Amino acid sequence: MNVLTLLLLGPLVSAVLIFLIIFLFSKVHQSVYTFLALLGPGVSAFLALFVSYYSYFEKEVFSSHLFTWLHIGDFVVEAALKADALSAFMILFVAPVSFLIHIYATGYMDGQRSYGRFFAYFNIFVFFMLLLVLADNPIIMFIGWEGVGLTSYALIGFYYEEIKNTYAGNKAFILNRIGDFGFLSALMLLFLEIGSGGFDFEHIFYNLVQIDSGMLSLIAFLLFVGAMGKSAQIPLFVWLPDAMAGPTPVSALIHAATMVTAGVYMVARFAPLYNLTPDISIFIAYVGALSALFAAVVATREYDIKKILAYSTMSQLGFMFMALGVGAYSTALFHMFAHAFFKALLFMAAGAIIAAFHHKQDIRELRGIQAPVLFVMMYIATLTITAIPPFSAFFSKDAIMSALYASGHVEIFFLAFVASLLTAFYMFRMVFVLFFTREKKSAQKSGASMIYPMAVLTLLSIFAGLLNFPEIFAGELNISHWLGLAEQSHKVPHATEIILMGVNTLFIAGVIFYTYKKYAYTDAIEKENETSVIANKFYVDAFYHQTVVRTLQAFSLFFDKTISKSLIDDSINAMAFAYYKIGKIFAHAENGNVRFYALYILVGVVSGFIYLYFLLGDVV
Amino acid sequence: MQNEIVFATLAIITIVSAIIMISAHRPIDSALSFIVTLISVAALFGLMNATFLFVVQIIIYAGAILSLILFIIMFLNIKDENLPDEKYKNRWLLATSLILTPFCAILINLILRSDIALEGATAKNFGTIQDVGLTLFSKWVLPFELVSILLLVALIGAVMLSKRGE
Amino acid sequence: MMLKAYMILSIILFSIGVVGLISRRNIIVIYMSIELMLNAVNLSFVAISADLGESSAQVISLIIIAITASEAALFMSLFVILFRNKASLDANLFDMLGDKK
Amino acid sequence: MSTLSLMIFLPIITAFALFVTKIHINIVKTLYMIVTGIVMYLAFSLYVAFDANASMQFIEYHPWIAEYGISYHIGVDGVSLGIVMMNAIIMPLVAIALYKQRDKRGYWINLLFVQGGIMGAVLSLDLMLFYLFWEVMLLPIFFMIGLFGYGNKHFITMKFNIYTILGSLMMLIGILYVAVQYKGQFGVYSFDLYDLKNVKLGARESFFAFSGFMLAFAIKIPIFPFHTWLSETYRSAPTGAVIVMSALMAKLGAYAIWRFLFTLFPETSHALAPYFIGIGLFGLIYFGISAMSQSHLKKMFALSSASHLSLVVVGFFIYDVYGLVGSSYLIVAHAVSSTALFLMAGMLFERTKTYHIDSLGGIAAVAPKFALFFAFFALSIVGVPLTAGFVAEVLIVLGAFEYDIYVGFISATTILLAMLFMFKMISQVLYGKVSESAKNFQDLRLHELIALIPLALLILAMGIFPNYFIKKIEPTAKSFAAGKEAVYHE
Repeated sequence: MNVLTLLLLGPLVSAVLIFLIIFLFSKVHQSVYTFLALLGPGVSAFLALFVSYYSYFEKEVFSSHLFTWLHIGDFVVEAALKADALSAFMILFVAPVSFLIHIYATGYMDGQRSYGRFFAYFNIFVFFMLLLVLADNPIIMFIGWEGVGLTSYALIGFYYEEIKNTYAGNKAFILNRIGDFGFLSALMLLFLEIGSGGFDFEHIFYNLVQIDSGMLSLIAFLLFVGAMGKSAQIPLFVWLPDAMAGPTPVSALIHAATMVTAGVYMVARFAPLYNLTPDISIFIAYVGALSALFAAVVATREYDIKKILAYSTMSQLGFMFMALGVGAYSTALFHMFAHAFFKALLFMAAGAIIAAFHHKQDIRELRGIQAPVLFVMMYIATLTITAIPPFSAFFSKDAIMSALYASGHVEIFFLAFVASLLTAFYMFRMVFVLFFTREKKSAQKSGASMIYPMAVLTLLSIFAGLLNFPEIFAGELNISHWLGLAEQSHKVPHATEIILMGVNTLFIAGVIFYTYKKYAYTDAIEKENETSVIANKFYVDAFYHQTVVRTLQAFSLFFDKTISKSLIDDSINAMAFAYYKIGKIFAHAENGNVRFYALYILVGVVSGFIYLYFLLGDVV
Repeated sequence: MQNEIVFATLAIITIVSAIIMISAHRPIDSALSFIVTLISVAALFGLMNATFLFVVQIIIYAGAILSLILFIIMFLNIKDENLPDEKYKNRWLLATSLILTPFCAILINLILRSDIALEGATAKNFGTIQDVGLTLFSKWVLPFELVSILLLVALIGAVMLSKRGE
Repeated sequence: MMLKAYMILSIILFSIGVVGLISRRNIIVIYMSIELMLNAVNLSFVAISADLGESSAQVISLIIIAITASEAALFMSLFVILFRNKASLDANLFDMLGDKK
Repeated sequence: MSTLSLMIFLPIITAFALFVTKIHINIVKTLYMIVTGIVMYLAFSLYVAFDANASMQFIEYHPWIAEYGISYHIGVDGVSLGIVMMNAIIMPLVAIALYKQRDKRGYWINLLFVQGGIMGAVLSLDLMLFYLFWEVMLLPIFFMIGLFGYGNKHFITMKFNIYTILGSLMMLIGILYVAVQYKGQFGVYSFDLYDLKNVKLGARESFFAFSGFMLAFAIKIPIFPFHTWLSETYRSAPTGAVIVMSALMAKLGAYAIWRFLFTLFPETSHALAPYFIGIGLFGLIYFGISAMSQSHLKKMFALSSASHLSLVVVGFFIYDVYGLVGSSYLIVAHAVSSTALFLMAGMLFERTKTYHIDSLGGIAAVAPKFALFFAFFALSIVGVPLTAGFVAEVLIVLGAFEYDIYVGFISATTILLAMLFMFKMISQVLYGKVSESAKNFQDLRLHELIALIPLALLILAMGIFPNYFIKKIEPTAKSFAAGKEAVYHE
């Protein structure tokens, strides 16, 4: 069996088996589920490493043709998989991180009622994610794309007894689908323009030049709308904070490491297209910058530990899009790579804290937690995300900053700079509030199945940067060479780069110091104003609710009650009623009285007479 | 000239009495004025030399049928409360007359415009019993016999109807 | 002969008969209106007959009168029955053809 | 007797036989199962024998009323094959699912009758024959709602029937008009579709005849603004009748547009296509938004069906291969999904005695299997990937984009609209706190599972391996599209 096929189907088979067991047997020992749940992703992770290894060292391209999905006229969609460098790079972290989070989840979900169901969904999610990454043509990619949205819906609403959670799931899927609307439209247009020449990625990129620039911009824009939805960028971001309603492993896997990065992957995948549309690319950069800044600002007044992390995810995704926008694709992907590890780690640590504290999530209630291992891991992850050398994100974020600087869009660079300072502020705010307190609370110990994956991720967060060591540190930018994307290289002199790094790091250190003064061992957090504009997230949710939701409801009522009921149905009924009334009038005339009948005859005869007279009057 | 004057008088009497007949409230008044109408129609027959019909009209109509009506009216002992309450009688009469006016007008107009008056010579024995009798028993024997059957049937029917009511 | 005059008179009488027939609710008057209409027709027949010097029309009139007589007999018995049943001469009471009852 | 005739007349004759004899209800049900089973077997053998490279096949022709050129002329092609299969598959499954609930002989007899009627209408290639079956399939619905319905059923069934019969009458006038014109031009009467398409009509005449037909189909589908009978009727109708109406009869209306209107009046259809695409798109959005404020489960599904059928109409009027194949596919996909959903709504009602979304909730906690299936079918209506609806929607949207880019964008909103209400409904019905009415909710019984699992598998199979199914439709669409070229370039 083909490697890729096996890699893809592993999680699916696991999921199907779990579903069957749930369906057929009422009581099964939890270990059966655990075994099945880990089997599929385990195989996938192993094969992913294998594939990446060969891709990286041997430049091997794996591919697998499953079957012809659709063949009508020119519209040929092959269900085919292909692991070129980009895909291999993606699965390099998607599959192993998924596997690690699965292990973590076996500890986190231990003993919960819907243990099996959870892992069934989880495995289906991994399947769709792999399909999205490995697909060789955009339609199959779209299937994976929608599939991850769907499973994330199921997982966000996993604790369905609380209906708010399912609404959060609905919100996520609806906003994702707005993005999908753009994505699908873009694909259709793309097909109509060049689809007859083959609709896999290779042929598409080969034929791109045939499209005129206006249409190309439209397609690029619509594709990016899809990415906005999936990667929670302005204006389609509101689902991501709410999506934290799901179990923490879900947040770690879906809303940090994999699904939300799909948008970045997609833009990178369509790099040849975006290279032809500089306007849209810059637009992407702006959206990314605004999203990064917005999320960072909102996170400074957030108290829910998971929501802080959610906003930080959005912010980091903004950084990636900035890089994509200026054409530094591999830099963005590198940041995504690093992000997958440290963000998963952050979520897992947060989840461990939450689990240890009876599922409280407010950092003010979680203050003073005593968990040295968690503290160390979280501290390292926080240092990573704030881009302190020598952790991995330092290299990736620095690469982004210098790319932005080099691209000449100073305003974007400035926004990114502010956002990165704010990142330091809110992340350390969280850490200081959680751990740096006078009174201490003891917590339950986290299980081994939770700690070990986190340990692995901690190591990866620290050392992942080595993979794309920049040139100034005598690195070789291995990822860039491996991926070989058509980049617009913005090179800055080494001196400038070093100055940038230094200034950046200094400012960040300053911010950390300020944060320490403000939050560590103080109760500043208790005094913060919860009614400010920032704490209310700039009223974006309320605005959407008022404009979109209310409008739709009003329209719905208007259509249903006014137009359908009053206007159309009532007029149809009125027609029937009018017949009834007219019938009544005639029935009244037919009163059984012969002399009335005579009257009608008379009227008829007289009218006939008059008519005939005037008709024939001249003749007679 | 003399004929014209007589005709005009009779015509006016006929019309007036007919109008009284249809507009009188009580049936007895109607019946009495109807007798006047019938007799003047009979007189008009006479004016046209249809002497036999003149006689028949007076005997059968004015004599037999009208007396039958009067007899019934008295027999039934009709009181005012038995009469229909014709509140809108006059309006009805007016409305129907209005409806009929064009009908009349058109017919009269057509007659005036037509050339039907042949003014042919009237035979000497026109309208006499002999004349009518000859025609009746030569050309019209079969209808005549049928009428007799009809009369018989009507007789039996009348008897049966009255009987069933009891 | 003044055929046209007779014809016009006949029309007027006929119309009066129709008016009576339709407007009145008293069945005896209705009956008499019908008789009036028949008389009007008779009048026109006789007038034409006199005008043409042809007596066939008079025979028809005769037959009409005979029919009227038989009709009168039936009508009278009908009056009796109806009056006995409803104690009224109102034609509106006899509306069994309608769908109201 | 050939397969097709057998599929038409076996149910009808059985229904008659059951109608005149008075036998025990269990025997009636068993006979129903046997007959629908045979029909299903025949349908599968037809599917296997169907030549994927040809368009119209299994043609059967017998003169019937030769004097007026009315003949018994039936045949099947790729598009009608889908509806035939649906009809054959759904009927026995409905019976399995409702096996315990319905103990009236009339219910089953009517269902058999309607199955034959629909088969006949789908397969007939003679306009008179078509009209006959079109009316035949209506009557059982009349009786089913009148006898076994809920609420204000007498008024509603009268309204529905008068409404649809009015439409049919217009169609009859159209049929007769075209036939008379044929007589005038060719000297003999004929009601055969392939004869009548040679009739040359002026633009005005053609328009009026077209309108007559279209009115009948528009009411049956229904497209805006002929939809107002829909929600009330679905609400009052018993489950079996709703399934027949939404899954089969409404589809038949859309199918008939393609089969008859496009064949008889190609120029007029083409000239009017923009208007109908507009109406269809408007209906798509209108019904989708209307459904959002519904609190009655069946009314919501009714409007959702209407929304999807508007999309089918758009697909047909787009007039190309993608639109046609997509619409045909959507007909089948939606038939399966809506059958399952209405069945489950019926089960829901049977258990909780309510259709009101507000008074439901928390079913997932007490009946996980029910919740799983319910959510799955609702999602398949929404058209998520790996379900059949997704394939169909992609194709229709593709066709729409090819037709016009704005039409494409509007039809792409279909992936948004359905989910807006479906997801809210799912949340309120399945999730949240366990409501009073759902406390003693019994999970799916075995016979219900037996009915639902094939439908679910079919949806998945059609979503994952669409090519296998579409191969059967494609030649028909191709030959049609070739005809379209001729029309375009005349």
